[in-house]
Amino acid sequence: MIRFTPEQIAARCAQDIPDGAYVNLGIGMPTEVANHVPAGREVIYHSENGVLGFGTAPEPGTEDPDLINASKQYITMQPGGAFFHQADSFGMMRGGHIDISVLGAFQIAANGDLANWSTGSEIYPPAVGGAMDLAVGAKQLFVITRHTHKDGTPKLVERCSYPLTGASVVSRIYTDLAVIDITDNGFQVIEMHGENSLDEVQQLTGARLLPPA
Amino acid sequence: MIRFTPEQIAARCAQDIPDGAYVNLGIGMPTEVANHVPAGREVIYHSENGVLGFGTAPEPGTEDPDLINASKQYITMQPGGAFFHQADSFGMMRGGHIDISVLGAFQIAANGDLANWSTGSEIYPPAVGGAMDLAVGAKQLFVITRHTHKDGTPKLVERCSYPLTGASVVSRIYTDLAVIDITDNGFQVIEMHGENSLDEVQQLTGARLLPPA
Amino acid sequence: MVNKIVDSINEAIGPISDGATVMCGGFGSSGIAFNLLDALLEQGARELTIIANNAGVGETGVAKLLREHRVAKVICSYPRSPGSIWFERRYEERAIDLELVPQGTLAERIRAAGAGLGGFYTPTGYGTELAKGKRTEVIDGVGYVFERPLAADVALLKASQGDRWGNLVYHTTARNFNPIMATAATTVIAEVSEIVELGALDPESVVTPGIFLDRVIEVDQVFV
Amino acid sequence: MVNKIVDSINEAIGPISDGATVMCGGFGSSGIAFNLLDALLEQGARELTIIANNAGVGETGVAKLLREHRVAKVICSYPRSPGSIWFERRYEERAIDLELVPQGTLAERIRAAGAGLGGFYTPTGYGTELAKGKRTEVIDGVGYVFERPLAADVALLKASQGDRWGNLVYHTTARNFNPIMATAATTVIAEVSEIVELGALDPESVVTPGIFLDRVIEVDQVFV
Repeated sequence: MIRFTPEQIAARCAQDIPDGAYVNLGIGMPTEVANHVPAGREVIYHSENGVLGFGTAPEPGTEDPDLINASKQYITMQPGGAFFHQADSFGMMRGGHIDISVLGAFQIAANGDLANWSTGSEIYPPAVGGAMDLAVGAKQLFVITRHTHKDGTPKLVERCSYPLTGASVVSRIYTDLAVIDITDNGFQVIEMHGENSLDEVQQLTGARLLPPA
Repeated sequence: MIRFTPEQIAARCAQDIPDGAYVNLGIGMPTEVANHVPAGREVIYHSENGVLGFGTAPEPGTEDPDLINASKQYITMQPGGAFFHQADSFGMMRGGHIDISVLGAFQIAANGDLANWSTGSEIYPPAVGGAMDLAVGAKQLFVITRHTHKDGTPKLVERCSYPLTGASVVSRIYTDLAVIDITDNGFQVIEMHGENSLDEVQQLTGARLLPPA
Repeated sequence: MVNKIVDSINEAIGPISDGATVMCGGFGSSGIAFNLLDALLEQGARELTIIANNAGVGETGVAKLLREHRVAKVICSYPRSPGSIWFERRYEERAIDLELVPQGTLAERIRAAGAGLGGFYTPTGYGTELAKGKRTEVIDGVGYVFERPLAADVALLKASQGDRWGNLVYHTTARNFNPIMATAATTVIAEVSEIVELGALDPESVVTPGIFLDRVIEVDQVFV
Repeated sequence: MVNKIVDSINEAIGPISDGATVMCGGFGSSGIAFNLLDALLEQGARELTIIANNAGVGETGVAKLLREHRVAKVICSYPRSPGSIWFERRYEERAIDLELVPQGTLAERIRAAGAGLGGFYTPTGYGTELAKGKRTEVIDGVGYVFERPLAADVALLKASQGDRWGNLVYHTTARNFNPIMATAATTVIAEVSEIVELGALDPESVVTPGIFLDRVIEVDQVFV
């Protein structure tokens, strides 16, 4: 089977970020999406800690120690950027002003439920951060993830067993095997990478896949 | 009887504005209070339309047409002032950050109820503006008013007959006849102007006055 | 490329349907987008619901819309001002509906719509006529009124400077309702006295980030 | 004369009681008042409730308070970070209570306290574990969780510049929770890297008006 690398998944997702979009990229693999947006598109990035219009990582030695993104990485500003406080920042999310939020996932259910903040562990202290606000607020929520857990169990499932981040929130899923939309009828395959067949992908999926049109 | 002029009422009220107070002065007679605050006290004025730390009226010809107070009069800024939007401005009020609000009144009840926004007229369109927010939010609400309506009927009453601005909100009343606190026991006279007697003032008052201590 | 700057006032006002809800920035005569309001009059939409602090004075802005029978309803805190003759006339004629909202509640309802909240409890107006028919609740001994978010189809803003991303700064108390209305309408249009290059506005001082804006137009400011 | 500037860090932190609730500005390592947190440690108050986005990393700030057994409860959105060893240890020991709040809800609850609201409905967390035991309501087809305001006894802020009235500006993303916490505590204390003359800050650009501040102190900024 064709399995996209994380970079390839991010690059595929980046194709769907249109010119002029306001985009929030979650911690981890989603951050990689910014490196693959096609040339000529002007995308304005939002980070939950109160910034719009940030740019690439600073040259080593030029970091502003106060200026970071949600992943606590140093960033730079683009001309046209703006700072604001945390209540205004989350108002932007919840108020539907962010066009696209890209998040990772533990599980995605066929009805668009997302689980990505807690494995339900009793030992490990929980942390939610902005995940639930991001899940609920953006006009479109893209998930980028490997199709299965490391042990091969499906991440795309009929119903999430992990605690939910948000109910019926996901729009589209980019995995290492396929691009899949959430529809009223469940998981709708949009495209499969390389020569992957529906049967192959279906076997690694915990709920029914509708074939591409 | 000794009857204070509006200017004298405002001057008496101004004595009780302490150094360093954050003060919102309502439209009309309350605005006059600023002209009588004793020298040496630094008072920071708030106006509902999004400004703290404004100063006196501008010299004619130097007006900034955008820079006005709640009464729509041109103002100037003091060093240290700040602008903010209407939601933040009313957050300051409701959140209890304004030390003193000074308002006019149609009626004040012995339990601190205030009526100052509507006479209940069916003909005249109503307008409330910031009156209800000012009534509810400031740490102390001072009312400055003539003791009676022009026809001699009391403004200080057992229960307001006009529509309320706020329930149990008034702290102290400055009238042309006396200074009166709202207490758990009702109207408590703090001082009477000149040689006014309790009996004389009581006759012009619609609820029982407790004598000064 | 993101470019929210438009060249003509008619392009700025764009299509506005009959029956639309329109937020108008301003307090007194400060911070009102008079050019956009004139363009709205010319554009011709009728049966408008106007959300604003005041309801227009003289023959300007919202007063002109009222005079020309374009307004079905006004949602505001202080419609009656010296010179609000067209509001008063249409009100007396019962030609318009009025929803009177305490000013802080008006501001907070607009902010709530922009921030995606479902409603909030405010102490303002509790125990008064303006709370009649509304859900109330006593929480920890304080009485509150439940208020719902207030959104609009269009917001007409006045700012001092703007750039092609739609970032805005305001001048003194002309800020007033403009930044919160910027967050609460489907289409947000600002008239500015100056368009500046992207990057000319200090990111620390931008009051309205461009994310909220749809169109920006440079105009000669009008003061009345 | 209004003068909120104090000269010593001990005077700045002032008296803080055992059992006090303390808001700490910051996100990640940006915008944290490390000097004030050190002073709080030295001051000695115990059984503190800490309200912050994170729960400290390494041996700095809130982590030090946790290490020295000064903290009874943490209210935050993201306590677990690389290096949050003292939080994790105290959590595993069940020596502290944790109230986990989605970050936007945390911010909004703080703002609601500062703005005098009795609570609000947010869509965030609806249908999740973090809404368990909370009042929920479906309004116009959207599910919301009812959230209450969150206030504190003390707020410890970091800003870049301040004046004697307590006006503050921040530097880049060090702004984060600081301006909203400024509105929501009984006593509000800011460390700044520079005290400036009254009037030096542009009134258009002041982020936290001095009305919210009690004490301001100039410090050497600490970055970790």
